[in-house]
Amino acid sequence: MWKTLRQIGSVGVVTETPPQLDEQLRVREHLQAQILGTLGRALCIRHIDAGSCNGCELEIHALNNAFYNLEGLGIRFVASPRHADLLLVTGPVARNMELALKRTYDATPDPKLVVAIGDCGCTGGIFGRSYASAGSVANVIPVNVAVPGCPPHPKRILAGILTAITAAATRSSDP
Amino acid sequence: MIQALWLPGPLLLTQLAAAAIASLLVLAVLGVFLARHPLGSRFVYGACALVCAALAGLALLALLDPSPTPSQIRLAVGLPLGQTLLALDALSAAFAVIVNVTSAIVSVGAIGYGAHARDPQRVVPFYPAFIAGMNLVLLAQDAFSFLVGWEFMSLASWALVVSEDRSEGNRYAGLVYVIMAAAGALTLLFAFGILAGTDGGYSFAEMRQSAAFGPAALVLVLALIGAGSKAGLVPLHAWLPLAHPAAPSHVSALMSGVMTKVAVYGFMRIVFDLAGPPSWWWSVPVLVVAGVTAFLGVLHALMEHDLKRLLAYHTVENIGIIFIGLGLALAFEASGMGAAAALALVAAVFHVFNHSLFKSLLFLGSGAILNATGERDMEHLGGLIHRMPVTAVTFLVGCVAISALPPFNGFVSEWLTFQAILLSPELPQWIPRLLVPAIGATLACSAALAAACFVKAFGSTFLGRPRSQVAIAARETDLWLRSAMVAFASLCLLAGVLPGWVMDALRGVSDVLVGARLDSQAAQPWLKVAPISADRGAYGGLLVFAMIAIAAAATALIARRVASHALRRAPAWDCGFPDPSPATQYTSGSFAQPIRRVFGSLVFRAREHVEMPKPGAAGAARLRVDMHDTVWELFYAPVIRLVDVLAGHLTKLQFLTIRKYLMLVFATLILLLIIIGTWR
Amino acid sequence: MTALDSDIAHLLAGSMVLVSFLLLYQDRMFALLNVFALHACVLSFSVGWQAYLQNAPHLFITAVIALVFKGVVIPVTLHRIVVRLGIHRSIETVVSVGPTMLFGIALVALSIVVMLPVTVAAGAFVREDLAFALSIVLLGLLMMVTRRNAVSQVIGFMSLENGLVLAATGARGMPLVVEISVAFSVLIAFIVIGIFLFRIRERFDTVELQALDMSRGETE
Amino acid sequence: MIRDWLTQLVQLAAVLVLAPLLTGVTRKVKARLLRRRGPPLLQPYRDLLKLIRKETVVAENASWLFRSAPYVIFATTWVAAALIPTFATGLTFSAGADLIVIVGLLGTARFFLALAGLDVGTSFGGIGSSREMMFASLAEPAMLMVVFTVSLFAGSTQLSTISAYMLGPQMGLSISLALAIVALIIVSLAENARIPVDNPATHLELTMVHEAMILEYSGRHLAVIEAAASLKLLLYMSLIACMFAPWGTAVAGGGAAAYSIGLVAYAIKLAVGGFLLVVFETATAKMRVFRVPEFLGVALMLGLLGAMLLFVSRVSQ
Repeated sequence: MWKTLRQIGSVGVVTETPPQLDEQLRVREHLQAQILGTLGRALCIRHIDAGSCNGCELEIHALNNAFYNLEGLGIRFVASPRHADLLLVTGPVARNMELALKRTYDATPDPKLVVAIGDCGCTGGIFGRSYASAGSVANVIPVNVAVPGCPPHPKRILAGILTAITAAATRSSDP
Repeated sequence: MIQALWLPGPLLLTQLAAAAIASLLVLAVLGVFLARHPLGSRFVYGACALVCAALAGLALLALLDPSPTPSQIRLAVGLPLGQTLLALDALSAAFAVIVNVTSAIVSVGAIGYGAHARDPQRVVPFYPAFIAGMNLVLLAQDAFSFLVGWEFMSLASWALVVSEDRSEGNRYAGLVYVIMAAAGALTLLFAFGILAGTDGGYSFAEMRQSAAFGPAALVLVLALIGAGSKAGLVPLHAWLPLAHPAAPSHVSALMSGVMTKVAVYGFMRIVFDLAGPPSWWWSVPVLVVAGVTAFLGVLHALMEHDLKRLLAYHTVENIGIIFIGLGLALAFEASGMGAAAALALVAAVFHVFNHSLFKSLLFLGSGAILNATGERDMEHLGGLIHRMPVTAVTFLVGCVAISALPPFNGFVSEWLTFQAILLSPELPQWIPRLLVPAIGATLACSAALAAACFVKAFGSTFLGRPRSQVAIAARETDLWLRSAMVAFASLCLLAGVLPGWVMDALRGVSDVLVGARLDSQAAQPWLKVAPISADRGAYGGLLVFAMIAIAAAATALIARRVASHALRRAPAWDCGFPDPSPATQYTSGSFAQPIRRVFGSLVFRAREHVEMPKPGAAGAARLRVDMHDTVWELFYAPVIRLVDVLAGHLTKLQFLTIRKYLMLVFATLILLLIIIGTWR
Repeated sequence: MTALDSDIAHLLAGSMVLVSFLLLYQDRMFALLNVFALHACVLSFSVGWQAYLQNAPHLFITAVIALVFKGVVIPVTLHRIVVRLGIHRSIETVVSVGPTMLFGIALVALSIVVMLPVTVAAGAFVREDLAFALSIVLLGLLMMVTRRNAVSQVIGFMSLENGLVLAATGARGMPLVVEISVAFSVLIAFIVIGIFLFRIRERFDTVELQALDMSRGETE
Repeated sequence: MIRDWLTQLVQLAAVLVLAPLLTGVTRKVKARLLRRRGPPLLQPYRDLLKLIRKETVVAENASWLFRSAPYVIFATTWVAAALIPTFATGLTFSAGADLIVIVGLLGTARFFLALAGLDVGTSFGGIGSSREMMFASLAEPAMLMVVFTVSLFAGSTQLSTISAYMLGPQMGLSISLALAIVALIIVSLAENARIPVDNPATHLELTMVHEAMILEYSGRHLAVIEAAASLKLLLYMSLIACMFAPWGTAVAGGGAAAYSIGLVAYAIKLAVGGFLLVVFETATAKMRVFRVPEFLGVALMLGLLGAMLLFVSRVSQ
């Protein structure tokens, strides 16, 4: 017990600075700035695996560790879509998951956002549309931000989330 | 204010009460003829309600007026050379109020419910007789009329239990009930025999003066067995969960809510009033039996999925709580702590009143469900809150009250019992002093389990999605039953919010039985109750209820003004699974599974067996839970086997030749002569 | 009440016990009836003697009833029944006669042990009389228990009843002696008629060999 | 008299304000122990404000009980919290209610929460309610046994009398008090769904107990329930502080200085309590569901033993 406590004392806080926003990731903008403001300061995310190969999940899981420190920004993962404001959807939407994804989107109270993660989420990736896959997440539910990459770096995912919760007005300020 | 009214003298009260009992008996006889068409049974139930209400009023007047010596009336009927004495002293008046208030409201409910019973002729005549029997027991001031009333009550309720004798279960329940009732009455007979002493004075007054024939402790044991079997103390409770559900619901409301209270009255009358000053160790068996009863009763209730059997087993638990109060009173009285004994006694009688209210409410509720769905098994109910709103609200009030939760009356009597338990360090002897905290722990545990039991009961019947077609097709019950349930619910709230008044009314009882009384609660500010002293512990029922109401209203108001009003109906969230069948939700069996695994594996030797189909076979896997009813196996099964074996041998006696019979006669004669000869 | 009177009374009562033993001893039907007639006569003499001693006229009526009714009428009727119904003449016993007699003696001892301390207050004669009466009753019962055929059981019962009448006459203050004996007589009459009408012979299990042989198919 | 009413109202407001702050502190310290920067201290307030502004989604077959339960739960917890003297004793309300009433009020809150869990008819609500009631069937008696021990010690169940007694001279260090403290800590861990019993931040429905019952709630209902949960944590903290560490609480009728000292002392106690709770949480792992009854059984036995031992010591006095 004492060894860990000493280690906690010596190592100190290792959280890195959060990444900058990235407007390219934004796909759709449907909430005003004021609502995004309140959501932004206390965001609850519900992660949905719509058929991903778990590559993106590993990266998302990394967001919770001490370095990327999602919770430090006031953002936390929740168990039920009822409690959530942002749906983090990974993977191409498999036919079996299509209905489940729609029902989860329905179950989330407004105002809500959707962030698609990974190449599969953005474009359907290597699977595309087929008898087994409905392609990208946008084909099933409206997506606000799409973060490409297979799998995207945790910083990119964090940037996507932060972009989703900040209003588009600041686009002119940074390149 | 009361003095201003013309007050009927105590003698007139008793006469009116006796007249009321007589009118009930007349009603019973009338019932035989009127029961043919529904209007007749409605009339009988209505008349019952009126007579019971009158009796309740009389008893209340007798309870409140401070006349020390109750006036007796003598009837010529009775033992040869003896008379029947009837009177309304403080103890009988208190219990008469409890019995008749509940009977009146249940009868009002029965007007609607009883009308469309399958064959009313079997129920309507015995219903008034049952109430008359109970009132006779309360009014009796001598052993003969007490036992006549007792037996009359048992037989009338037996007739009601077997009124629906199509199902095998009911007949078996009737058989077990009759045997237990007869055994109980027999032990009471012996108890009165001992109390009557050598000069055979059978009136209570004589019994109080004369020295008991045998050891007074024997009277306690006999009363514990006799009254305990009727009330439902653990080893003798087996008939209660069989008989009470078998009767029609409004009758099982009376049996559970009222008849068990008459049994408690019998115990209190014999042990506290007639058996003279208790010695200290009397409280040990009472407390131990009561603790075991409370714990075992609620555990059995948790394992049930038949609503009425659940309620019946729960009556056993509440009787345990009442007897814990009585045990404490005995312990305190034996060591001369009058105020503590009065507190424990008032706690017990208060719980008697509370239990008669919410148990009758819950049984009427189960009757309403039975009428609406024809189903008693909670595994086939569910979602009735949408279809039976009034029943749901009143049933919820009953569940909260019975789980002893603050704003309602169940909590007050539990709080008083705990206050009594907290006085136990002053007990001089070692054993009760260490026994009382253990009993306190059992009481706390059974209260918590009761809350779990009634979350299960309410949850699986009223909440969730309907699990069967009958549950979908359910409709609200008729107006009479609803009004009765609303009356009970409001009484529960009233007794919970204004406990001071009830405690003041019961001071007479503790005066009669333990010779000490609590100081009046009217003086306390905010209508709160502080039995011993304000800084020792106080409970403001009205205060707590007002605070909760104001807080809830304030939160709702703020939420309405500040929060967004957007509200959307959407399918329930179950991981996006498309439209699951109602079978996926928790049933009463699965709700009790954690508690069964924690407590049941010890108490009922509960084992769960999962039978998986052989690989490749398409059969369904099955979960089978087998439990052993330990009390039945340890206590009843051996007795039944013994009786069976003896009966086997004795039947041979039926088929002897005359000569062999003569041989038996001759042998006994010789035996007796030898005894006489050698006994000098 | 001179010594001689009490001796006679004592003698009569004692002889009744002796006759009861004789009853146990008989193994032929007609002999049994005759001994019973003798038993009844001794009873009537004893009652008559008591009537004389206590100069109580009603006892004479009892003596006459005993003599006429039980001494003559019943034995003759039974005799005719036995002939008419062809009831087999030999008396089957459950226990052979030897042990029955021993047991009878034990019963007499028992009744003496019981009666004497109980009747300490009464006069010497009454105590003996009651002791004898009790032993007659017990012997009567013993006879009923150890006999298989109906008629002998009836005889046993009637001897028992004689013992009771003896007790009634012996205990001086006993009221209604007459009524008792009349009642008993009526009872006996009914039993006798019962035997006659219902021929309950087959009710009593019989070890009469001849019946067993038939069932085994070896008819003689 | 006016002073008592004032303290009571300040108490009511303070309890409501401090509760989310306490949760914020625990999250911050927990993050710091995991070597990362925790969310800002006012994060719980932001969560509540966001939830209030969000839309409320209610299941189709949810009844009026589902929608009214959050307010009942919040009201009973708030009243219970208001009854416990935090910075000053002698509150007007607490004259009308004692420790057993507080346990009863928490029982009512739990009763309605369990019913709300069952109302919608999904298996998650069922699993949450049945486990919650199983834990309660051991936690509540353990809590009552602690109440027994303490009230037998102080001779009364009124909290103000108990804390006055604890401050008084006759307060000796007794073994049964130590047992009572340990039992009370175990019970408060179970009741507030902290780590050894249930993980407040879990996402796996099968391991949830408290979270599973409120899975269906959203918007303002969820805000009220989250506030009630943090209130409950504050309630247990102030209960432990009031009973076992009553130093610094202003006695009824004291001057403004006494009240301010009381407030400061209370704040310190909350901070220390929060810190210790989080250190304990980080050090232990969550128990299997059916290990928890043994854990709570220990609390019950400790409470009972405490009461029994008290008699031994009481006799020797």
